Amino acid sequence: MKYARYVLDHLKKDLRLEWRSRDSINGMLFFVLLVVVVFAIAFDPASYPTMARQISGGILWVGLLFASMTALNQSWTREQRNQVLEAQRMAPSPASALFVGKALANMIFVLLVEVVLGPIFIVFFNLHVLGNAWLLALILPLGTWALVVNGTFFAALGLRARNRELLLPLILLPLSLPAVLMMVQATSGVITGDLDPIQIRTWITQLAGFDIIYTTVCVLFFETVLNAE
Amino acid sequence: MKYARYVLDHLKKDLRLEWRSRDSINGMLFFVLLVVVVFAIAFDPASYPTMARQISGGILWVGLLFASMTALNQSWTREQRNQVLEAQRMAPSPASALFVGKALANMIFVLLVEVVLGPIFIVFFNLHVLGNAWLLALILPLGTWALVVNGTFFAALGLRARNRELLLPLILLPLSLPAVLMMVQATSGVITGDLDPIQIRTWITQLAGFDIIYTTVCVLFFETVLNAE
Amino acid sequence: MDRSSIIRTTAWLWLAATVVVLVLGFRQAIFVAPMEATMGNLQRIFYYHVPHAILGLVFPYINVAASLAFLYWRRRDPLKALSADALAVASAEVTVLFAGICLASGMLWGKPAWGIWWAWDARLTTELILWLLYVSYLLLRRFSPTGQTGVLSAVLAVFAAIDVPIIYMSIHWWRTQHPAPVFGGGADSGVDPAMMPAFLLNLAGWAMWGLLLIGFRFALERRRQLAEQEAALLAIEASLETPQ
Amino acid sequence: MTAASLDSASKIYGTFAALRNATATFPMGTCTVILGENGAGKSTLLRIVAGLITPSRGTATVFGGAPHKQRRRVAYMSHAPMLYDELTAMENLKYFSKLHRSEGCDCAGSPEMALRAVGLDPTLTRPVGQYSQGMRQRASLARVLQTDPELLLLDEPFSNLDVKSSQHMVELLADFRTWPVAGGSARTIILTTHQASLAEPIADRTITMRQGQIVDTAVRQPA
Amino acid sequence: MTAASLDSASKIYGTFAALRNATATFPMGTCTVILGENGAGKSTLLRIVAGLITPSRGTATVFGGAPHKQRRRVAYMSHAPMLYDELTAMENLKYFSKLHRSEGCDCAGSPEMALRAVGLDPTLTRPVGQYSQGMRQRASLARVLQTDPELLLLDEPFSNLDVKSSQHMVELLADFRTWPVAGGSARTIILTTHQASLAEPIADRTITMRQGQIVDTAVRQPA
Ligand code: HEM
Ligand SMILES: Nc1ncnc2c1ncn2[C@@H]1O[C@H](COP(=O)(O)OP(=O)(O)OP(=O)(O)O)[C@@H](O)[C@H]1O
Ligand SMILES: Nc1ncnc2c1ncn2[C@@H]1O[C@H](COP(=O)(O)OP(=O)(O)OP(=O)(O)O)[C@@H](O)[C@H]1O
Ligand SMILES: [Mg+2]
Ligand SMILES: [Mg+2]
Repeated sequence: MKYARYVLDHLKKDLRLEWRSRDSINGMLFFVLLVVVVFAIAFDPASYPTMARQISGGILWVGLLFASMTALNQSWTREQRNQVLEAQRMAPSPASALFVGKALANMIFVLLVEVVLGPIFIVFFNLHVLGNAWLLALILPLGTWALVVNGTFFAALGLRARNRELLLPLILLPLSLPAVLMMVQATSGVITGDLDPIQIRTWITQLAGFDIIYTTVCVLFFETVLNAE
Repeated sequence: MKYARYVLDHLKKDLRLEWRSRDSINGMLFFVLLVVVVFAIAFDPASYPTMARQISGGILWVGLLFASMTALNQSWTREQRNQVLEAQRMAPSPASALFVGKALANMIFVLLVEVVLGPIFIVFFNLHVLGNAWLLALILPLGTWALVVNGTFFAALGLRARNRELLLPLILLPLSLPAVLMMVQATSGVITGDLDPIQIRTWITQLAGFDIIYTTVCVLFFETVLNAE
Repeated sequence: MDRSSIIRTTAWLWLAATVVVLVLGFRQAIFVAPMEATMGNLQRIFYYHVPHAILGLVFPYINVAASLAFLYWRRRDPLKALSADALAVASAEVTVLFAGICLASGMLWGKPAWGIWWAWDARLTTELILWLLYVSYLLLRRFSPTGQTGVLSAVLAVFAAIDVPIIYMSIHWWRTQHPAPVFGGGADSGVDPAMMPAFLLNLAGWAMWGLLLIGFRFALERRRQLAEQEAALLAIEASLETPQ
Repeated sequence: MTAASLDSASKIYGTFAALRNATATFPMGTCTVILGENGAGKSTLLRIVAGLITPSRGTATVFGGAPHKQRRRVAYMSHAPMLYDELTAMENLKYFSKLHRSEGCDCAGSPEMALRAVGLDPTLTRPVGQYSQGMRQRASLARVLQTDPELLLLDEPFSNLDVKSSQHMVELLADFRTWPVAGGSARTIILTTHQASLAEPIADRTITMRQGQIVDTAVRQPA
Repeated sequence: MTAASLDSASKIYGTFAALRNATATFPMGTCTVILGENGAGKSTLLRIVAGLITPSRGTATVFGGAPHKQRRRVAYMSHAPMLYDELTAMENLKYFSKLHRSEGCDCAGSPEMALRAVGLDPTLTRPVGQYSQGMRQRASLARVLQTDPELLLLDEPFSNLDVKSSQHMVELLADFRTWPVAGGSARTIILTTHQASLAEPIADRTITMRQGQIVDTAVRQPA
């Protein structure tokens, strides 16, 4: 119970910081839009509509991956400026509450981005979802959490490294590859309507499993990472 | 002549800094590699070889674009740490020499990455270049310079901004979209062998024009940006 | 009459004229102009879509002219530079607005005409990139540190203005789904003369509207700048009274 | 009773020993000033006591336990302000006081009081990022004071402060030592500084360091 | 002859006046110490003279021209070390001296000499990032001294320095003023500090600032 209150404090603080600057989320929205445009120009979905459908799942997730990586890096930079992080380390509240609060805040941001992005994406890539579109409402949050929880963790891990910004993708990408595979397969499956529901179910279950396992591990090890020297 | 010596000084300094830490280049390499892998997983090039050929140009450039953006941001961070940048501003040497030196250093890094990446890319996507492969030796440097020169400039422009890391892509991407279009079209044209040589020539000429125009403008305006305020 | 009331009267007169022209244009476009052969009434979006497209390409040049003026006056005459900066913001915002309306009306048109909202063809891509460029301009203005906003955004404006023709050139050879240029195109180009009055009226009306918006936004920005200066002056003067 | 003690603690960075074989005790209720040249290892020592770094060799003990187990009773203030630039001083302090909230009481002093004590206006709406160096230093002090610590670690609290503010800060610290403590124990302060004269009024003991070693420990006789 | 002068210069950040209507002249060959509380606007004044920021109102003149046109003759040292963390002190200094190289001569003093003068070992292979605060401060001073400036601007050169080092630095500055100048003019120093007593030996004039204003200018009679 007290733990939840700590988490809430951290979450509120993060949301407030974000609200103060606000433009970081605007920037992220615009960034994702740009990524979609870049991909569209690079891959030319208009001339190959079936191909567009096949690769759109991949493009969506790769775009979100890049966008959220930038945001994740940012979110810890704030803590590091002025060595606030040391104040956090000196605080008696459980370290993992800080982590959970921040992961939740990040999750909220990325979900917001997705809500705005979805329609644009569908329009730009001229997609008709052939499968059961509702499933996407399950796949997107699960996939996002998979990215966000690991991303928040490893952004913290890389905090004191010299090339922080570059380090995060380097650790996060290989680690998330299985999750990316699941998300992309499930999403493409829904969009193309090619996969049968059972297979999609399998992907989703696996994704949920991935989320649970990694969330547990992250929470368990966060204190160690925070106090690593 | 003296200008060239200043440029050389700056270039040497940047190369030495990079050599000391070396992480920017390693990071970039690994990052691009990962992007290739993620795309390979997301798009499954083995099962659709023609599609792989069609989209490989796009993937290559998208990967390089994102990798170099991270590295470009970094390259000015070094100057800003400890306020070295103010020492640079106080120096009597021409400001644009600093810019040219850094752009050249970045160019060298990205080219190095491309040299290593090229073969890997070909293997992963199982590509046979159907057109005149030698043209790539022209397209790659031209395209890279287009990214690097604007990137270096706008990374400097965003230096003192609040959301530095986010700002660079936001400005650079829209501005470079035409160049990205040219690079991708030319590269895909060579790889698929679909475009006739005259068209490819046109793209290349345009790319060169883009490079020349923007290099000039960057050099002209760099001092203004450095001493903005 | 003092200067501000002259300006105010002019603005009201201008607004009235704009409304008149737009209403006339609306009548022409919807009720008078002949129905198009293949698309039917749908084609009437044309009278709104094309003027916005054309104007969206004109305003960026106001923006770059103002930005260059700003850079020139920055050290020589800071007060003039501030006005130039205000004009630059105003025109950039109106550019975003007009390009946005062009995009939106085009998409509304495209859905029934082509069956899809969006296609990656040269015209559409061009317009989208234009819009993106000026959105990024506005974002830069918000992100940049106080005191440097003017300079940084002016430099970006120059880059963006150079980019606009490049986009047009580079995408010219791309596959296209969008109607070929009607004006000044090939031999069989040109619209039915009966459509001309509707088109010209709308073009004029929206141009006047756009200029009015720019003027209004300019005045607003000037007012903000003046208020800021005022506050700063107050800050200085307040301190001068404190005993030394 | 000792508040903190080091037992032949060393800290080695790569091949460089920032702290060598330091043995020291900080009795409860005393105020110790650590002096020394630049690079003598003062900050390193302080950070070890704070539990932010662990000694490479030897041990550190705070209130009889490992330093990082005593977070509730220890506060540390470093060169940097350790506050969020985007929030106001008040918001910063409130946030950190929440992190310190314990079982029963809402305790941990009120942020307003702490801000007033250091001479900042609690209603200031400017974010900390726009404060001047000295104002930040004060806000930072308020942050550590409000948690009502029994052991207070200050790393160069007077650098960047003008003389008047420094003296004010010293008075504040002297006052702080008289605040009553729940457990009946006394408050301990360890601070580093280059301006020994400033800290004089409250210093009970001075430790002098040179090149990572403690070369001198002097106890001031009560006057 | 005046080395630098401010003519009712103000600097406004948003709606906050960091410097208000400051008028001052810094005659050639003098050493001026700027005193004042935290946030008084000392650093702001110095940065205006350095040409790093332009006054919002009023003008600044250095050697009869705009401040940012005089880069070759002016050197500025701020709180921060202004050196590359990854390079050694020697490499840093060499690089900056190259940026100052002028037409004929290779001039601009030798980096070795400058490092020796501030008491650092030129052969040290540790990168600057691993120096302690005080060592960095010295390396930073060496950086500005080696360019042989006619106008030297120092922002709190003694903060973070232990007393001995500070005194050494003052001596060094006194010595620096006696170095011969090519043009026959004399060397000018402007520095800010909170430790007025330290700077006493070389101060010809003191300027006191409060809340962005110059409230007092005192000229010391040659003893
Ligand atoms: C999002 C979709 C669209 C965008 C961004 C767009 C953009 C533009 C632009 C920029 C122009 C001005 C070109 C110039 O003056 O050179 C234009 C003109 C025009 N558009 Fe669109 N358009 C879109 C959709 C459509 C659709 C769906 C149609 C009709 C089927 C259409 C028909 C026209 C016509 C007839 C012109 C006049 C051509 C000319 O006079 O040059 N547009 N559009
Ligand atoms: N992370 C680190 N890596 C390598 N060396 C370090 C590190 N931190 C400190 N040092 C070295 O340890 C020594 C002691 O550093 P410390 O910061 O404790 O000195 P200090 O007494 O606080 O000096 P100052 O008065 O300048 O703050 C210095 O020589 C410094 O170079
Ligand atoms: N970039 C900025 N934006 C807003 N306010 C600023 C900025 N830089 C300085 N200030 C404000 O200007 C005032 C003067 O700052 P300045 O750094 O000149 O003070 P100072 O005299 O050097 O103080 P200190 O002794 O603490 O270094 C301060 O109140 C500070 O908050
Ligand atoms: Mg220290
Ligand atoms: Mg200062």
